[in-house]
Amino acid sequence: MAVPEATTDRRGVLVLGGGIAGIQAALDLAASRIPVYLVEKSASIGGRMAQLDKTFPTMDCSI
Amino acid sequence: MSTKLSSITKKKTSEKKFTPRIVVFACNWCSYAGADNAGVSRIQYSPNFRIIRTMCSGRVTPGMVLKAFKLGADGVLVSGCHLGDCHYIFGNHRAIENFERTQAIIKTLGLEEGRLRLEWVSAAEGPRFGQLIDEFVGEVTKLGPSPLNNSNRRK
Amino acid sequence: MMDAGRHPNIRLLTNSELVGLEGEAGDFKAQVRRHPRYVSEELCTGCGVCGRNCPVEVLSEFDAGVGKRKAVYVPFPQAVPNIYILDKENCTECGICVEKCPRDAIDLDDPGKDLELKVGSVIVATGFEVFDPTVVKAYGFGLYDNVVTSMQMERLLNASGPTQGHILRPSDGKVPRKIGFVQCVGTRGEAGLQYCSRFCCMNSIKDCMLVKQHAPEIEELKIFYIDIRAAGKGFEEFYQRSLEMPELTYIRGRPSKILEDPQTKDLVVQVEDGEAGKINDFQLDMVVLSSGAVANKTNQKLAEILGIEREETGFFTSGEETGSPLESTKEGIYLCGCASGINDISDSVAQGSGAAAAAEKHLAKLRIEEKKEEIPELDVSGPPRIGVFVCHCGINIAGVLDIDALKKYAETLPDVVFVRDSLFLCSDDGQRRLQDMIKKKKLNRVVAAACTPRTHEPIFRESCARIGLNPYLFEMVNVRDQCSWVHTEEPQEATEKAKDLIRMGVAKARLLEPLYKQSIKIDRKVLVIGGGISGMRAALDLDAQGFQVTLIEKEGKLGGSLNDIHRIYPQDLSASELVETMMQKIKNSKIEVLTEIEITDIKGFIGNFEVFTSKGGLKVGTIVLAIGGELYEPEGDFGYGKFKNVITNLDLERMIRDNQGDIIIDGEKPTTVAFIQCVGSRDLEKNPACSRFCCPTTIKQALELKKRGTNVVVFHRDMRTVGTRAEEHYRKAREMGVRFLKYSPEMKPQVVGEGKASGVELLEPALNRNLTLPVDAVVLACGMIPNEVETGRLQGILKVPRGADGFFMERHAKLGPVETTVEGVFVCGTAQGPKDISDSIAQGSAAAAKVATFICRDTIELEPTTSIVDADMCRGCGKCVRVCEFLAPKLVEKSPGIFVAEINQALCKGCGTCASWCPTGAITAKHFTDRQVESMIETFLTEAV
Amino acid sequence: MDTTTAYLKKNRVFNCLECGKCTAVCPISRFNGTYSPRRFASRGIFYGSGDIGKDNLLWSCLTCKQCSLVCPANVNYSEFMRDARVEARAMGFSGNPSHSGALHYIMEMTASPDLKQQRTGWITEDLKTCKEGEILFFVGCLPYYQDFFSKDLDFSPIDIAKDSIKILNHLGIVPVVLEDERCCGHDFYWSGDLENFMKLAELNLKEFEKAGVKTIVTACPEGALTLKKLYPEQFGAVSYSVLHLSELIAENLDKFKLNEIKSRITFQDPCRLGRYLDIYEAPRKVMSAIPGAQFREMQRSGKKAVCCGTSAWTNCDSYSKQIQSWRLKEAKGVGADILVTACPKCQIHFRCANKNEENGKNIDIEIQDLVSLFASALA
Repeated sequence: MAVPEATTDRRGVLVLGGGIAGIQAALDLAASRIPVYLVEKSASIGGRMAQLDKTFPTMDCSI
Repeated sequence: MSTKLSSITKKKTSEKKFTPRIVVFACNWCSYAGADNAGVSRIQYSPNFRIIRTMCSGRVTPGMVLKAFKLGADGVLVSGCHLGDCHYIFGNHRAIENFERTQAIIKTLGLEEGRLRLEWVSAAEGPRFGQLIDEFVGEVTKLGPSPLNNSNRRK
Repeated sequence: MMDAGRHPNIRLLTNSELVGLEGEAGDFKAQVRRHPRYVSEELCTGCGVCGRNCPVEVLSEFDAGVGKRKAVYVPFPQAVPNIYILDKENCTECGICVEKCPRDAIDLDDPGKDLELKVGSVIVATGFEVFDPTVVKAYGFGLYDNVVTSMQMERLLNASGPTQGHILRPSDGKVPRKIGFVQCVGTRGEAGLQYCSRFCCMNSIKDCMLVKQHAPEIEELKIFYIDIRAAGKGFEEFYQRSLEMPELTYIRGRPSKILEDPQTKDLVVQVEDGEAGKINDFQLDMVVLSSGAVANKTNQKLAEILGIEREETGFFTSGEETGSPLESTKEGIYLCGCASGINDISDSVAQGSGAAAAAEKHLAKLRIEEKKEEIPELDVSGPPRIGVFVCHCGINIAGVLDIDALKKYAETLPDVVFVRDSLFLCSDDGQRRLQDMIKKKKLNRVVAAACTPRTHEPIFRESCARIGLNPYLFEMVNVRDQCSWVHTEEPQEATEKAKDLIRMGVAKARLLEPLYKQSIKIDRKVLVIGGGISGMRAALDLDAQGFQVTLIEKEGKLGGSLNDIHRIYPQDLSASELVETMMQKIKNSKIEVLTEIEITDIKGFIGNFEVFTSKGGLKVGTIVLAIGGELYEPEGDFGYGKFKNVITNLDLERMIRDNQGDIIIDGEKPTTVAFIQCVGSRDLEKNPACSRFCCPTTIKQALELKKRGTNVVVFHRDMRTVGTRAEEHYRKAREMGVRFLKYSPEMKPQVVGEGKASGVELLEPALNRNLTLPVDAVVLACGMIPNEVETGRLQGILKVPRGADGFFMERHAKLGPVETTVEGVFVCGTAQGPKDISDSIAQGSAAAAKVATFICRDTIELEPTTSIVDADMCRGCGKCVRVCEFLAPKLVEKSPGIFVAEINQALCKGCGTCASWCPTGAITAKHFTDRQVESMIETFLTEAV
Repeated sequence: MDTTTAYLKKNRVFNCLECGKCTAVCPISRFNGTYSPRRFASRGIFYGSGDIGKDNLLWSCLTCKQCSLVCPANVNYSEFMRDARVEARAMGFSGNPSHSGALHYIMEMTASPDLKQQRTGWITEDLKTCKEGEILFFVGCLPYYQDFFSKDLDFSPIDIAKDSIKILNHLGIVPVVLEDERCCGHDFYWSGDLENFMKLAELNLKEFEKAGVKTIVTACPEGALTLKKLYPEQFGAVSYSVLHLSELIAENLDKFKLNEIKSRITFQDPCRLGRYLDIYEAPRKVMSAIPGAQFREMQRSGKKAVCCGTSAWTNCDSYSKQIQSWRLKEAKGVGADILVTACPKCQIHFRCANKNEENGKNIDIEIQDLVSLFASALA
């Protein structure tokens, strides 16, 4: 299932960095009907948090 | 074939050591969340119960509890939010009213009162949930199998 | 992570970089360079054939050097997008992958692409990098195999990491018995970095707990620290819990040297044990260096492209005028996460939302028109065809439960036509395979044996809905949090239990019926309760997006606790000026401000709240709770109340604010002032939490007093000046001669004197001498406690839950810091827990962003798991009306004398209590019907495993 | 001949002339147009129990026997319904249990041989009872109704048992009250669950034998019918006789000195007491013996009395409510202050129908059991 394409001509918000902060910003903007261009240097979003096994203090898994 | 085999072997072990079968009704917002919290904090407690999630402790009817006992449950625990914490405001107060009716019937039926309990566990009380389960399993184990246990259980 | 990958409004541009930006706020043009991936994003399905056949193996950056990857690779199994990438540097261009790829997705001379995007604003969330500890020669990183960084330790702990979560010594692959964690490697003055990296203390404590779980045979865990900075919501309690671990010992001292025994590769750590007061050589199998976070190296180039300023620490300058970490030095460009400084996950998430609110201002008018995507419904008629999916969740479930036994057992259950397991069911690839199997096997019921429905049911429901399977035909069985995690020592019983739970889930799934969401019109106005800094910020952000905001404040004027404060550190802004500028902005905004007003009651629900106040009523769609907290009143602690010259931080702050000249305490200018930290805080009876802002406040006040020539001594348990700038002030205070004395909770300092405090006595642990310090005044640093009256009252009215610490409880500590469990009610600032001013401001914006996600539409969709009445069965007895607190059911006179209950679907919250009170069973609690619950009871008690 | 044809023959359903008289008198059909005994009979004949088995309305029949009494072709319709239910249950169907099945589960639990009930807590010192003897007072489900309904319908069902003992003691009888009496099984019998009915019957018969019981007195007509008629049908002749308490009182009216009860009363003939046990006179004799009580007969009474609208705690719905309201209005219509019932279930159903959450009562009439009324008149 290919990633759905958002049109590139609409004016949106450019989010630099696909870590937890960038992802949260992108999700909130998208949920408020604002187009988002999420630019990430590495091959996948997830940033530092994806490298962690668990997060403190709740020990939830961090994927 | 495998289920037959394991149920037979289980029969043997249950002769020696009585492991109670307990139904726990847990409300989604507090007790079920408390059970999750126990999981997140890796609290170890007895496995001898099965949780059924309802949206509120007020949802548990006397019929459901009596059905559990009729089918041979050795113990039933209804758990909800502390009074005042209920996500639906008075759901747990209704649970008290239902509980009192069910408890009276259980007493008249001759089942030990210790087999049915109503407890409040909040979403932050993982450790308390673990303790509560261990305590209840211990108590029900002491009471031994419910008189309805073997006669009604269809194989 | 997964949601971002699938959201239609988000376009993912991975392996890409911003190369140019022109224009100004509201109308930027951004040039983005999409580096060549050599694998086509459209064709690649992430099947992994290329990776398996690639001959080249190199160190994986993701695994921070402890794991390997191929030249064509996916950084980690749950990557989003799940698309391979070819590393041209290490690729030998042997062409095997090109051949092997079933979809011909690999093109070795992919030129990459250049895009020009029209954007209204930019959010910088470039994160941090880990400090490379090779610079600190004494610790031997890079020389000794068994010295690893904390990130490498994370990868060893991670179930999908190179060692599948087993902790193995890099040198010999054996399980280490003794591990040491060295804190503040590269930070707090080490190798030129002055600041504190904020989350390494907590991370090391967490790692110790995880090591004990992953490798129970661990004998010794040592943390070498200067101050344990567990300063955040629930952090102190987490630290206290770690103190009960027998294997873990905290040693207050920064190791000078680490040596390695060349044969055994074991390590020796030389450190002065501050408490014990002697030098120790600790024999350890492995050492983890908690190397701090440093600014992203690309920040320098990025700052030039964006035209924003940077601090010399490398992080972007933020909050020059607003005091919040979100504003950069250029309009339209916002910062969040570790762009502006070091933040832990909860703060980064809050700042992410905050930055969204700030960025939204420039685009509020250009929102996308949402057309409902018509997804054809799958045919679910006919007998139940149930699919059971068992999740490994890395080792969380598979480590304890016998997955194959569960799968074999599930196959024996009636109506189950398909069973499969997955390493991470909730990941992008896990969900996609789930969807494919639903379609391929024509499943009309799905059961997932995984983690808790409370957090992951929405993900599965979304995946079902996307392919047309009604999301309410999905049932989740909790075999992780309520089984594998809590019965780890009894894997056999846990597996038996999991079989029962799966059988019960399948029994309920058999009786599930499709349910359809309704939508109702909502009021798009917002009510912000509390006019402190956080409330004002939320109101301003929402107003900037064109929403109608009402801001109410109990006191006579806005500003809240800021009115008591002189200057705000670390940005060193004047508090009164900040309040002034914000009130000015509020004046020329359309925000309706009501002061000296009390809320008497609130009725209604999301989108339709009816608010009754002492000055009339109003209708709003959403509510933001920003009522703040209160400072702990030290009744009698340390002579407070008995001695006039024993005052609190707050009293001193007011004194400093009111006169620029000498500070007069109890009638005289003090020559020596003692500060006592953690008054009432970190104390199980009084206030178990650490309030995080008292240490930085004390440092700020100490500097003010030092400027006026007063000697200052600080009695503390840990100096928790956390984050980039607060640490610099702490060092400046040290330089200006402020003395710091550590005390333990067992032996607190005693304030002595007749009529006036004249001295502070303490048995000083490090020097082991009884010290009496003559003082002229004592300042108590008190933490924050909930605003008991208001929090209690609003909890009574709105039913918003309160955490164990008495503050409003957020929906999720990490992923929902500003939401509450009550739909449409949000919380921000110190109402949700103690925090400093810049975090409160950021949370104010975060709340605004979350509110916007609701009121940017004029309808919202209702959960369909409500209760409905069958008129034929209803005796009109009215019991349901009596038991429902939300007045959803009401009796309607269908014909003269014949009453029938009807339930208002918008008011019904779906608790099902009315259904349990209905004598005839006329009321069906959808998704939790009597039959469904009873079938779970029956199957557990009658069918043995 | 398959089982369906067997029981259709046994109940003479084939003789049905489709005249519709049964539907005319049926209280359920009166309010729920979709239910018609006539159509059920013809569906039975043409399509067999497979068709009527899966129809939920099969469980709405009150088995009140009004139709059987008026049927010119002498079709035993109630028994036909019961047989159809036995087959439907075998196919896995059952009616909608009210109170989410709580009462059914209680009854089924008392069928467990190892259960040691504690059901005589209500016997106070002033009530003389014993463990063995010739005369047994069969309490029935009153203790469980007390636990379940007393708070909800604000009346005390157990008082019927207490008043019965008072009356028996007044007649010099110290009745046996069994510590481990089981549910009589009436509801299981009429709902087609013979397995549980037999289990309960055997347990009860053993208890009766152990206590050496010769005569059984009960205040519950359903209990009376089951012990008097249904047990013998299944187990052959029984060694005891059965009396409804109203019969015993009627025979010994001379032994009672009664105070005045100035109120207008009317009587709801329980289906099991009237149409099944032909006891019409005894209750009326008892009521007329109470000085000052003006007895008013309702138009539909005796053989033609209207059933109280719900049977065996199954398929209770808006139509049951309408039957109950209709009956209460009829009682009010004849000017009665008190509607006297002789069956605990009738009283429970009428009280539930009359309860209004807001202002207490829908129809301004008292509901009381015959035994309690009589006991309150004792001097």
